Amino acid sequence: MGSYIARRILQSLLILLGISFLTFVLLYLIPADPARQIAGRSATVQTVENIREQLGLNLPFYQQYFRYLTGLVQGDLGRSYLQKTEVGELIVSRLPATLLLMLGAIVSELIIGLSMGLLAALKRNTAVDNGLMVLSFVGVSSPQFVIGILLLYVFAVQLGWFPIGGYGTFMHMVLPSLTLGFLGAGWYSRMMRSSMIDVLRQDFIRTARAKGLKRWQVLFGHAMPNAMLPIIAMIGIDIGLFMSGIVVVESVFGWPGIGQLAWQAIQRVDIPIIMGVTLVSAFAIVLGNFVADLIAPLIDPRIKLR
Amino acid sequence: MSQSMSAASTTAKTVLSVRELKTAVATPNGQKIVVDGLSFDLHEGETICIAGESGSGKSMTALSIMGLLPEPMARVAGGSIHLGERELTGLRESEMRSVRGDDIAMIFQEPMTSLNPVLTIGRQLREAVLAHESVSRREADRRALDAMKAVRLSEPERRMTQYPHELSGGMRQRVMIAMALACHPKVLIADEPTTALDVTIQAQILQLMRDLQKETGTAIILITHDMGVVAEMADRVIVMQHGKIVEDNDVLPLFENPRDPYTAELLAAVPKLGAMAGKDPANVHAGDMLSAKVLEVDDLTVRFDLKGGVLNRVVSRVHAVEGVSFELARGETLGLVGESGCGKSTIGKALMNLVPWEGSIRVSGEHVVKAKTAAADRAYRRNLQMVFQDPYASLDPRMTVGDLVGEPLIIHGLAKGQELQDRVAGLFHRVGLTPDQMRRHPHEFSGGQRQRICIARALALSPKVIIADESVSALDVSVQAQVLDLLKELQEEMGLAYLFISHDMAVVEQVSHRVAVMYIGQIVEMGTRRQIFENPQHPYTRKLMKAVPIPDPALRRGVFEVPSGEIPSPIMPLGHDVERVQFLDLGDRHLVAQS
Amino acid sequence: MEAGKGMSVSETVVQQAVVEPQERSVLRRLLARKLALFALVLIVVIVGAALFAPLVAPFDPNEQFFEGLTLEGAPLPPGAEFWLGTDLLGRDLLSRLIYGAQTSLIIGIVANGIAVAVGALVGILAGFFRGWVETILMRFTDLMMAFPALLLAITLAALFRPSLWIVAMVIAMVNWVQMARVVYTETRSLSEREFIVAERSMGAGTFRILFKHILPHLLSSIVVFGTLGISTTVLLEATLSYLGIGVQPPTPSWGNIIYENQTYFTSAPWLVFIPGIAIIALALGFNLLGDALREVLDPTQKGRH
Amino acid sequence: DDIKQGGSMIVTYKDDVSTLDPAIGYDWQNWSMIKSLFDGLMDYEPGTTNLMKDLAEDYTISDDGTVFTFKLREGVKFHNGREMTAEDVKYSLDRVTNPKTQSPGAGFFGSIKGFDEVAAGEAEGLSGVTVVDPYTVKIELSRPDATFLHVMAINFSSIVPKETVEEFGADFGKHPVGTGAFSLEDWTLGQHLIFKRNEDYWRAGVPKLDQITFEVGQEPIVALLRLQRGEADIPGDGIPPAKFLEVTQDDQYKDLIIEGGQLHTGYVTMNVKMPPFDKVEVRKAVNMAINKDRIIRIINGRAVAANQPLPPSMPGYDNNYEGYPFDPEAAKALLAEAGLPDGFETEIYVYNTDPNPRITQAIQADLAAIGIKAEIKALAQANVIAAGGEPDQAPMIWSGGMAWIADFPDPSNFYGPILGCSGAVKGGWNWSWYCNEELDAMATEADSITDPAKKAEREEMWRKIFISVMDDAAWAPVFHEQRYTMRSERLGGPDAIFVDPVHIPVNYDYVWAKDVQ
Ligand SMILES: Nc1ncnc2c1ncn2[C@@H]1O[C@H](COP(=O)(O)OP(=O)(O)OP(=O)(O)O)[C@@H](O)[C@H]1O
Ligand SMILES: Nc1ncnc2c1ncn2[C@@H]1O[C@H](COP(=O)(O)OP(=O)(O)OP(=O)(O)O)[C@@H](O)[C@H]1O
Ligand SMILES: [Mg+2]
Ligand SMILES: [Mg+2]
Repeated sequence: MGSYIARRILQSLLILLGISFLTFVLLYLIPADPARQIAGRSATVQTVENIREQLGLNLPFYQQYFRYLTGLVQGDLGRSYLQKTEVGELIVSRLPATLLLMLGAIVSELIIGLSMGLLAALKRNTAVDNGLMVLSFVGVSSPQFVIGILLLYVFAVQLGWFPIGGYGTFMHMVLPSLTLGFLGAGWYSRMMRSSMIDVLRQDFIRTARAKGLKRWQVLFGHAMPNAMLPIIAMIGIDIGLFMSGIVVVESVFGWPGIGQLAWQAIQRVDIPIIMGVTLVSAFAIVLGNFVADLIAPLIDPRIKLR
Repeated sequence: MSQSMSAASTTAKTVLSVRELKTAVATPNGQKIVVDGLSFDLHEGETICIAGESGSGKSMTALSIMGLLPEPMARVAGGSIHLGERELTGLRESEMRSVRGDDIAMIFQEPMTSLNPVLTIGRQLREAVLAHESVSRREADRRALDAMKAVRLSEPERRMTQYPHELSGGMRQRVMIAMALACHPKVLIADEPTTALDVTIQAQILQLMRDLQKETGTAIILITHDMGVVAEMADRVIVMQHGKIVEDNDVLPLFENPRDPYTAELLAAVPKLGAMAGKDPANVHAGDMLSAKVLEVDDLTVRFDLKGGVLNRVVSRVHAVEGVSFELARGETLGLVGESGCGKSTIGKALMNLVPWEGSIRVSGEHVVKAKTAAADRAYRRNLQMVFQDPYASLDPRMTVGDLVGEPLIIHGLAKGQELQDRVAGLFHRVGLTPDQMRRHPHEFSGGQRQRICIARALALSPKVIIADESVSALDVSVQAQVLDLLKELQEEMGLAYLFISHDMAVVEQVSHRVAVMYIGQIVEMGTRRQIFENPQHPYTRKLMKAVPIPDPALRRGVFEVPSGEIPSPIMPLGHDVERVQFLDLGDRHLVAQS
Repeated sequence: MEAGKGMSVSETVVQQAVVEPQERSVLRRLLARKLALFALVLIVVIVGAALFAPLVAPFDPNEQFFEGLTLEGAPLPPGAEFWLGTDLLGRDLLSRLIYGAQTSLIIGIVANGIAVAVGALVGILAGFFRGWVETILMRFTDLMMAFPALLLAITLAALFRPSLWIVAMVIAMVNWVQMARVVYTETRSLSEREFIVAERSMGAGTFRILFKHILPHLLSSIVVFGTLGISTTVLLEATLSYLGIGVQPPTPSWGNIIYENQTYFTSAPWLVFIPGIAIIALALGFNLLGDALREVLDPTQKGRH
Repeated sequence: DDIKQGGSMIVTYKDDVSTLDPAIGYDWQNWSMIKSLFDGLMDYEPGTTNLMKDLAEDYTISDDGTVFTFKLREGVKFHNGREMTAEDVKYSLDRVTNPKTQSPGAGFFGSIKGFDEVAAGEAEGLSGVTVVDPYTVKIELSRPDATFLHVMAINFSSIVPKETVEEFGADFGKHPVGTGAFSLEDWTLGQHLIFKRNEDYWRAGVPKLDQITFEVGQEPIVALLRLQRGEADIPGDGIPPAKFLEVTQDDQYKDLIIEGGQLHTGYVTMNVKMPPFDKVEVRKAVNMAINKDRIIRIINGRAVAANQPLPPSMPGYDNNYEGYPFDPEAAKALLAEAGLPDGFETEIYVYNTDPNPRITQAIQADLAAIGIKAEIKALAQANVIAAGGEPDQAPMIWSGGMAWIADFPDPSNFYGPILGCSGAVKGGWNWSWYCNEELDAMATEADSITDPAKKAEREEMWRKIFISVMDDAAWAPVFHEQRYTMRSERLGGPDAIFVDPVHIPVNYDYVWAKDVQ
């Protein structure tokens, strides 16, 4: 167990290193000159040169990367070119909002997806099942910004049940979480359905019934924990999927998370921020998978971490 | 059918009465009756065995009684099931629930999958108690523990906190029995409770069931296709075929004098341990010029590395095969027996060069080098072919069987075009299939036919040796007999040598010229069939032999000499070595490991 | 001669009799499913519209009609002249949707096709060969998995200046990962299967095992994943367009139609929701079809007996 | 009615506020905020482009226009309580020109003596700026500069307290301390900023509000919806195009919508170094091909057609100049004359946020009508700017979203970087790469006219310069955008301050709340 964790951490670090390198290369190649961006439109050539030198942009690529890594090891993500703020500080200030949104999304997609899937599995091959599965397909197939805009329009603008965008209270969280969770709910309901159908076919369910257990005991005591297994692994992967959706959802709902930060940074080619956000999201993805792997044995004692 | 009642059952009262039971399943081609007009009575303290070949409706009968038929495909279509005074068919699910576990309990075939893998043993047992009795949790735990003790599990307290996968198959089946008995049911239905287990474990479980029945007086319906088990356990026997009862009789008369031809056929097909006693197996090719050794294995060793640690380095090894040596002559069958995990399959795989091995293997006198090139690799495979345990699993389900059988010829570049077709057709003929079946897919064949296809494929290259790894274990007794006959026929005709791997002592006795007994990676006894079966010397061989149920109720053993304990593990930490056995020749090449 | 002829005829008859019911049954079983039929109709309509766009579309998709805008410059709602209304430049929305189907389908088929091919190749090689091939390929896959896909897409799009083909490549680059994962795990378990072991024991070469025995078994996963991927990629293009880095104007794609008009969802809702419905319909069509295909192609559904 | 002191308002923005350091802040969000937190020596009268004295109580200019002597107001206190002195003025100017500060505005101070040494890192301070006494600063220029007083009014010349700057170092922008009407109370990154009234503000009766909250990260459309529901007071990014017709046509909002001009021109640059735009006929043809009226209609009439670089309210604008007419036929003829009767293929770069790609598509259609097939490259702002700064990358650029809005109301500000030779360098902002030495000389000459009496003469020179630019058709000017904004009913104040041409977008100091008890 201990050595497993150590090995995984080592692997994760290597992955993060790889990602930092890839991102750095990509950003290095991007046709936009940060020094000029900082210097502004009235700057003289001299000023631009000065800035280039101060930021080390005149160094060869590998030296720049090394500089970045050295900072990174010391926990320094650098300073935003245009926002003039420590990237770490910027990310930290926005991370809670994003995490909150993710949490909301995971909760909403699990609640919606699992209950839909369960119902569909129990009502297999009926109209209810078909209806639910079509609905889940709509979830999987809908562009997030269309859903976001639709929810915003109907529930916030027209009905006024929720605030129009913003951040702060529980009510602010509902619509963005639902938007982000909608896609996942589609996936989960389908996974839950097939996994549940699979589990309900297993011998041990028959055993449980043969014991004379009540229907709900069989369902929630025996079937559910087993059906959840593939889903736990999925939650880990989800974090990666959210990262994409978050840029869109945050901008639709004015949610102050790192998605917006990333988007603004990309628009202005604010390299330190892009680097930072990429690393943080990669870290979140790696961590998410890691945690999912660690949780799995708690739910399924057969899984051994080696 | 006449009801001939045993002395015990005439006096005892009837606990379960089934009349004209009809069970139907929905298939794509419409409704199919799988249990057809079944009637029988079960008395207190009685054991009824339901026997019959696969698919005859045994399990469906049990599930009908339990009300656990797979919905919505199957349903009870007629008849009645009385539990005491109570009619069970047509009961609502909630009422049926109170019957299950409480009045009738059931044990299923697969101990591996019948327990919920994510819940502790204790919880699953406790649930069984709590489902029917309103006792405190602590009381339920106590009762669960009692049941665990009753089935004689070692360290019952600790077992309660363990998960199913931490227990061996035999232990799991004991847990299943404990669970079934926890509520003292009137009727216990056991659907093939030992098929998945090793012989020694099977013996333990059967003995346990007998003991428990003696203590509690529970009536038992035991479903099995193993006539040995029937002979060992039954008071009365019901033989089923195509959903119908073909014979219902007390066990002794049934075995002695089967009235129905099907029963007779079934009994005849059953390989009986000891049936060959006194007969010397004849190797038709023993005198051949080429009777020289076709396969010589010397000091074969196979170890698997297990990795771990931060850097994922090798931390321990599975010593699957340790210094095994044997040889095989033309036209000879060497039976290889031993319990699950002892390394039988691994030997087969090493011979086929599918796992890394050490030692020396010679085929027709030629050394098999651990071939580096694909061509060299192919060359020696021509003399050595393998037939696997599960014929369905070893055939690519997406290819036609004709293509499958022809494949070795293509791979080795031996035939193509019309010649290929002809040769495949010939092979089909040889194994008793018709060439027009060549275009069908594996799933369109029965188990026996599939195994014939596998044999045809193995024959395609005209090998000298065929390794048959549990090749008949997945088949029904009658089908099994056919396939064994085919193998024998081919051997006599073509002088094939077989390495016949099986855990079934009776089958091995039937087919082998010589026998090797394996125990955790090493051969502990080897000799001719008669030497091994009539004069077993090694304690492990004897233990194996004793555990085999004899399909003759007249020879029923009062008490099994129950072997106890678990088989040691072949996994060793790095640096540790397995102690090699030393052989003692008792004469005439009867080798026995010294202990 | 005569007899020989007769033989071959009867042989072909036999062959047909054996082969046909199977092939027909896949299609028939597909058509027997109401949802699959519905999906096929959706796809046929969309693909048809895309293929015959010049014939089907009432107008040139890029023509900015003078009468397509009110005097204040507001777009026209659906009406007699412009059936689905006009966009903010006075172009006919229906015609743009029809031409946009071409773009969206090219993305869905080319980008997704490449992603599927690359993913399948990586997965199959890593799953079969193990050792260092596996290590390199799968660690790289892990890396790509942890790379926030959208960020990668955005960066690449910025790097290469968006155009239809670049967008397609970018999408392919971020989308092969899941495919690789799925194929990898499946290949791994397949190569442990007894029939593959049997093939190896017969001396079958790597190439033969990979392409004759493993690939056919992966086909149903690949098909299903491929069809699911169509919707994913169309959505990704839409998202890239939403972020302004998708297919370049004035080439219409369903994604960029929504993107151009997204803020007008209160004043001109048809400009957002009609293309949105189109995307959902396309994705839904392919998803339903893929799902049905999975069930139809799955051999376990046919049963052993 | 009587204006009461107190109350608060909420202003929304889409993008984050990057920094409030006056030496660095140079974007839409922080420009007006910095103006309320800091003061400079000079300023403009609220709602106008008329210069007025701010922290300078008075100033004198030497006859040759090279020495400016400012007399400072006494008793002005920084938010930290310390009194502002002449030392602070010198420190602030030294700091903004020091390359280490990385100020994008450093170039504005190029006429101060010693600037070159400082820029090259050879000197620590500007030799031209001297502290005469605690309330007097003397600034010597190396050449006469007519725009110098404007320079003293832009944000970059704001006076900062040395001790606070040194305390926070690079983070001064997060902890700004100035002498302005408001001080920063709270800043939650990515969410909001709160400004609080400066009790000690030297100008009597200013500001009116007790507090301003700036909420960031809000889509303009969402911001307007919130304003309509009374949850916000000013949409900092203006009325989004999507809602424009809806609110302007609604009587309910008639009084709340304010229109104002701004010093803005939207134009298409044509890279004169890239064929075929090296031919003046081609550039003229482009000018004549664009249907400006239709483009204005597309943006709901929120602009007036442009025919020259300068916006109408800028001194030097030529009211009599007719520009190139919309005449596709004549345009085609010009192309034929240039040897391109069948047109040609080219690219037009554009910033990828609405409405710019739309406008570009309209231009694209117009160009197509005369045979020019222009492919649109819609990119992130930074990428477009980078492409424009290369001599051979972007044949055409639509300037929208990045377009020139004057830093101060003087024609010179519309020339140097974007049309002069100094801007036509790698990384420069002269995306036409148009370089006319003659005009450059003329510009220099015009800027050295500091005598207020010769103002008309100077304007005339500028007029000539810009018309000459049009004769060479280096740009195709398209429109001058009008600004429309909206305020909530609660807010009061002269309309002009809500569309203040200098305090862009709003002059917060003079807004008041009607609902104060
Ligand atoms: N779920 C099902 N759907 C359709 N047919 C079924 C189903 N389960 C069993 N059958 C059919 O019912 C018949 C009886 O099956 P059953 O399981 O009772 O046989 P069995 O005697 O227990 O055989 P085995 O020894 O293999 O366990 C078989 O023909 C089988 O194919
Ligand atoms: N690839 C492998 N890696 C690690 N251990 C293995 C591997 N293959 C087999 N083993 C182990 O080697 C031992 C021998 O296995 P083998 O399959 O030869 O047993 P067997 O006698 O054929 O048993 P069964 O009767 O159950 O088929 C077992 O303990 C098994 O767990
Ligand atoms: Mg059965
Ligand atoms: Mg085996």
